[in-house]
Amino acid sequence: MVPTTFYVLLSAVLFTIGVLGVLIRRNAIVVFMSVELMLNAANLALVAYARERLAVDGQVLVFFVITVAAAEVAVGLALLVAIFKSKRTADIDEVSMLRG
Amino acid sequence: MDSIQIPPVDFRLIAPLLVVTGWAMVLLLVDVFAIPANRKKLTGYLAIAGLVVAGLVAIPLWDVSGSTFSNMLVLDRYSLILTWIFLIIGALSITMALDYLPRHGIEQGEFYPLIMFAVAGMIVMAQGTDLIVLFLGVELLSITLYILTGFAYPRLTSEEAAMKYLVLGAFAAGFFIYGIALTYGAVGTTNLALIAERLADPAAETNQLLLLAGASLILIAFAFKVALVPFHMWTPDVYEGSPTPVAAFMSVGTKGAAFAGLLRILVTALPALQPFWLPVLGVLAALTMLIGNLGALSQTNVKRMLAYSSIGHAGYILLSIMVASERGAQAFLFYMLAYALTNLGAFAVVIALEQRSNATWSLDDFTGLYKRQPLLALAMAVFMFSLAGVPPTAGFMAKFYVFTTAYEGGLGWLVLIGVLTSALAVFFYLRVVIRMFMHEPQGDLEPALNRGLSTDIAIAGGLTLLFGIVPAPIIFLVERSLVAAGG
Amino acid sequence: MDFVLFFLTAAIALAGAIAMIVARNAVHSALFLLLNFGAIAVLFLLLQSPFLFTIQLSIYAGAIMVLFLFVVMLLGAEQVEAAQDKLPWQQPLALVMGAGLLVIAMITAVRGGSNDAPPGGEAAEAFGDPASLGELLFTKYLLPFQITGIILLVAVIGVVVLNQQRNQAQTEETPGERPSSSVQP
Amino acid sequence: MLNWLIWLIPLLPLLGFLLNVFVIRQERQAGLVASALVGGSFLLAVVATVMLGGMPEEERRVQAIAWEWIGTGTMSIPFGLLFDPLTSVMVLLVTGVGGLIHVYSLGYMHGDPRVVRYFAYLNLFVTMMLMLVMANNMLLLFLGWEGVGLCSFLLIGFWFERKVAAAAAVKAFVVNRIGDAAFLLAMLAIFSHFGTLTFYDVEVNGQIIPGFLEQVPNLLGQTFGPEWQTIAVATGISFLLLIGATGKSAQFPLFVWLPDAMAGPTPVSALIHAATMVTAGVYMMARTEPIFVASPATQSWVAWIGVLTALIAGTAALAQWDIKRVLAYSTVSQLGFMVAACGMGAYAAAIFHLLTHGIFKALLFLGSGSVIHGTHDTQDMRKMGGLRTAMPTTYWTYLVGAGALAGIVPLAGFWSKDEILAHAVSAGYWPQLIGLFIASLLTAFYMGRQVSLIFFGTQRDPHYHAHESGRAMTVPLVILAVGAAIAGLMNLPTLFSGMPAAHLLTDWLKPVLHEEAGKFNPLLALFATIGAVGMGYLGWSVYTRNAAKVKVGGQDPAYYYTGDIWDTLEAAWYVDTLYQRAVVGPFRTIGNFLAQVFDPQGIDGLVVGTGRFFGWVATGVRQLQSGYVRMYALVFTIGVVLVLSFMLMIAW
Repeated sequence: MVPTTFYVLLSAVLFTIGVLGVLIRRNAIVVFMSVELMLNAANLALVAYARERLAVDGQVLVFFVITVAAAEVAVGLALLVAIFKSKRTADIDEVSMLRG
Repeated sequence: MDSIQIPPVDFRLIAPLLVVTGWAMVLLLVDVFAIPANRKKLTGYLAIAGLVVAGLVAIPLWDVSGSTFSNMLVLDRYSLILTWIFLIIGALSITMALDYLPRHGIEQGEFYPLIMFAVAGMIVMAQGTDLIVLFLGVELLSITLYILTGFAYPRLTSEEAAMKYLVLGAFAAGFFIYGIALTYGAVGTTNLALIAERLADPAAETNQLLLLAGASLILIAFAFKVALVPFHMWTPDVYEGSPTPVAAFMSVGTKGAAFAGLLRILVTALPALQPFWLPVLGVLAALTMLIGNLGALSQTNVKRMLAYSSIGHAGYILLSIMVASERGAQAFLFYMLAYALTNLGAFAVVIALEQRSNATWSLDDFTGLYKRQPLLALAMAVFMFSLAGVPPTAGFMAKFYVFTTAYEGGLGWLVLIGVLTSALAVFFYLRVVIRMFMHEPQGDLEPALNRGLSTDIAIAGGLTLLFGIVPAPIIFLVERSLVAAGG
Repeated sequence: MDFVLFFLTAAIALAGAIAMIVARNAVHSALFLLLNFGAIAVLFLLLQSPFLFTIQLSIYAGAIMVLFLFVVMLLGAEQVEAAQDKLPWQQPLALVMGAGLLVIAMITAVRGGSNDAPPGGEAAEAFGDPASLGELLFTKYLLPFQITGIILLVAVIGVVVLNQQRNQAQTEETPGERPSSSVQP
Repeated sequence: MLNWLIWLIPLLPLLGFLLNVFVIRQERQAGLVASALVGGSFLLAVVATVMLGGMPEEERRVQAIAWEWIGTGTMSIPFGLLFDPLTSVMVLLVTGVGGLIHVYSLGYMHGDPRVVRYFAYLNLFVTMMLMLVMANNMLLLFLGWEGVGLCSFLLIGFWFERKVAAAAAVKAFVVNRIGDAAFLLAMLAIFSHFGTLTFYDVEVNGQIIPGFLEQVPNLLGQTFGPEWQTIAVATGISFLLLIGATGKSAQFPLFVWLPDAMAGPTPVSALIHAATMVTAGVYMMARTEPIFVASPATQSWVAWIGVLTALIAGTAALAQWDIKRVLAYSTVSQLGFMVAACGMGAYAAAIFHLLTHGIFKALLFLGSGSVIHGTHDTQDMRKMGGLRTAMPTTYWTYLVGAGALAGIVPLAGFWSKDEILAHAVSAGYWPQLIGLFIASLLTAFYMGRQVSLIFFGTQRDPHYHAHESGRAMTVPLVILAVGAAIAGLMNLPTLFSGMPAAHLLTDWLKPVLHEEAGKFNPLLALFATIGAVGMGYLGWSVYTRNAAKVKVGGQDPAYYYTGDIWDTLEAAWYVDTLYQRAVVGPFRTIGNFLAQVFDPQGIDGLVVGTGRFFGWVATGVRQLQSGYVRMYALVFTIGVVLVLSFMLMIAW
């Protein structure tokens, strides 16, 4: 069996990549994708720990995370479409009227 | 295979929550099928009625305490008082919205049930004793707020605010869930009481590093929600962009709920990690008080000023949270109530002055207000002084309460920063007062007061003064609240 | 065997993730993310979570990713980052911070985990079947389950609300607009 | 009886405030109602004082609790009033002088478009001042403390069309805020060390709330362990209180706001910035005297700050042209006398001087108001001269006030000042004595100068026709002049053995301050009299003889001899300038900054002003708030990395 650490390490790297994606990408859709990546990384860690402890709880948590992720994406994309209608761009740098 | 036995649920413990969510769902249907498009105000009134009913339902629960849903939810006086505060916040915000929405051409019946769902999320956070429940509470509140923030379409700033809030909120949620994962990995449970138990148990061999990392990420997620520096950046933009009643709701609601959850976590689950979180939160509190107040100083947009001010106040509230004791909880409750009333009142005045949809919320709108609307100006002055912490207002009492609590809790240096920054804070609150009292009115901007707003302002102003002069009953109330150490 | 499978899928997951944030074209990003999600699904299977494997594939890969692709195509937002970067120093700083975060996360993962193989045996055999998961969902986790339901309801309302308003807005002038140079015609 | 009677004292002006805000719209009504209610307060105060006097000496402390203000398990603060000898004299001063000033304002403010608001503010001020002196705990005192600051701010900026007034108002508020912050900290420290904020034991709902002042003497060597620790605690608390007092009572180095505060209406200067509010610091120190006494270190600081203030302000008063600024600096200087007296342990003498000063300084301010009024808003003394014939009542009353201030026998100021000096002699504070003596010589000189410049010679600016003020203004002047002449009677020293009615005030205050009356020092009195008369005459004669050299917009005759020193004095030793240079640093001067921030003109000035003042911090905050989500996420991540690094450090 592969030790839990390996999975967690992978999850840590994936999480960081997700964070980086949010930080450096300007395409709002890709930013959302990066957030999804972060959540998935967390899910991986949860499942790995669940396996280590032989407790199903971790897997149940993943179930909730996936649901929440779906809800967030739905609202986010709806918003994006709304903004796109008037701004004609999905560049997140373009929504920067509010400042100071 | 056996059929699944759903465990018994003590419905008394979730009665207010049940009323709010149930009512909201029914209201959604009623709104669609029974209420004509030009009478959407009715939906608002029904929503307020629902919140009131929930508040009444909660009264007999004063002497009830217990936990249900496999110890994922408790009812104690701490959560009960918070529930009331949240219901008040919800009801006052809806009152503000009643005329605001049609005036700005953004009236839709869904607004009111959404506020109720947000209140439900807040109550969940006050009652939750499991990380996953707290997470879902945060998400329920947040997702609702993303929608409400973007409610003022076609105002692009509203959409922009929603977008920013959503991106950063989802980002923070990622950290939150990763923190939960690490905590789960460290102790094998997400139940707050069990976490503390495992921590205290030498045989359990909890992984300290993992737990610390998990705790850090969870703290950060909450720091984002309550807008602690440097996780505060979304606040001014989102407040400015969102419809003003929503900003009002957010400024007090999110803070109250997130702090409620944070305090529960610190008291119930993580007292053993105090050597770690105390310095972290200490630095955050200091930064928050400084940056919040400094940021407010250079604002000419009242809405943004109030946003920065709310950041500063998060710092003061954090002082009471850091004490993480019964006293701290009491100070927090009192501060929360005082702050909620004051801030909602201030926002209500802002709404009264915001009659055009292209309002800039400029300080200029307040010029000579005393001459035009003496009562409104006086009320605003009360709110400003309460926010600044000048006696005899609720804000002063609350600050005094928090500062003494923190001082006794050994947070002397933070109290020093708190006192000095609140001295600084007078600057920008005073600026509004100067505009109102020390200038002659210019232009023809007449405040649009209506019954709902007047009621709001009268209630908020009256109570702000009353709690400053006679705070004893409220203190009596919060003194009897205890944060249950798990269920 | 386990190890080979793990490293293979891990490599695919990593490659997918990196390619996703590097790809200039949003459609490519989405596809790479899909790859990553698939790999993670396989990892779930390796971790004895067949149920989550299914969910991961059906919800994430099936629904969410399709939604992403749909929106990308609808908006024609494949490439939006052609313009000059307005915050030229933001990316390098972000990379530095990312590196810092990576180091910390890896240290935490390595020092915080055990390098022993997780427990096996009879208990492990029975672990993770969908039935026990389902039972937990309806007993211990009944409350979160309900809240999730409400969250989904709210999300649905949200999408509808945001959509509805858009339709109204087309007939309306936009009086409340701040003058902004960045609005494109 | 006394229990509810004393509640009426602050409630009457409060009623006036409410009436003026909500009901009254008409000028005359507003003034009459406001004056009548404060007058009513005064009568009640007299009754209450007489009743207090009727009690046995050791029982002269009435505490009336309205409700338990803050009641928690660990903290109980009643909303209660205290009426004891110290409070009684303060209340008499506040309502008495305050009432006269209300009446005076009827005439002075006649025709002002916002006069209703003026009287509302004035009433509110009296209410707050009464709360301050009647509070039976620190928190309530703080309420009054902030309240008077607020009213002072509103009243200084009353004529907000004048930019100077708005800026001065803000300056006063801000400088006071520094003191207030210290006061708040002192309060927290008191609470955490004594567990209470009430001054004296008081019974609320059958429970005794302990008072901290009564605990202080018992503390030495007990509660906190070693004695040095007790002293350290007392020093810490008293020092914070001292900072609070320097703000409110305009002591060095926080006195800079008071001269600017003269931009307010003159009756306000008389009431708030001479007779009452500025004495709050002295009152507070007298009230918390046990804490100060417990810390020798703070005591000597107090004394030196007082002396230094008396000297700096006394010299600055020499070189002012504005009639009110002379009086303002003189007020600062006299407050320095009081503070110095506190520092030397002569609290009763300080209160004595506070009372007499309240009367004669109010008289002088009202007199100067009368002059300003009679000369059509002239404030520059170079434009005056020869007014004694045109304004005889003003002249004579002013002369009495000036004599009292200068310390001419037998006017009030002589006795109270002498009491302080005598104490310095008997307690052996020689260096302080010398400083104060010099300051009192300066006082006589600049008063002589002022009287000469205003009333003697010939009118230098022909653009106005001077006339005497109306009855509403002259009657209060006469009453106050009588007061200034005879107020010394209340605390005459024992001039000859067996003299009746000696040191009444000290005896009256004994239950609170536990002080014995100082001994009369004939030699000192002689010196002081000679000095005062001599310097007063000198000041008068120099400027009367050189009256021809005083020109509108010109230099002072003395300038030719002193040159740069004169400039230094005129700028009050550049303390204000120093602040502007040092505090504001290279960016901008405080004055400009405030003028900009509160610039009625524009938002831009506001942003620029604050941006410069807090320099890179505020600007940095704004710039970081660039509007780009990426940026926000980056800042977020930086926070995450920092927190996690700290976490690793802990866990390692």
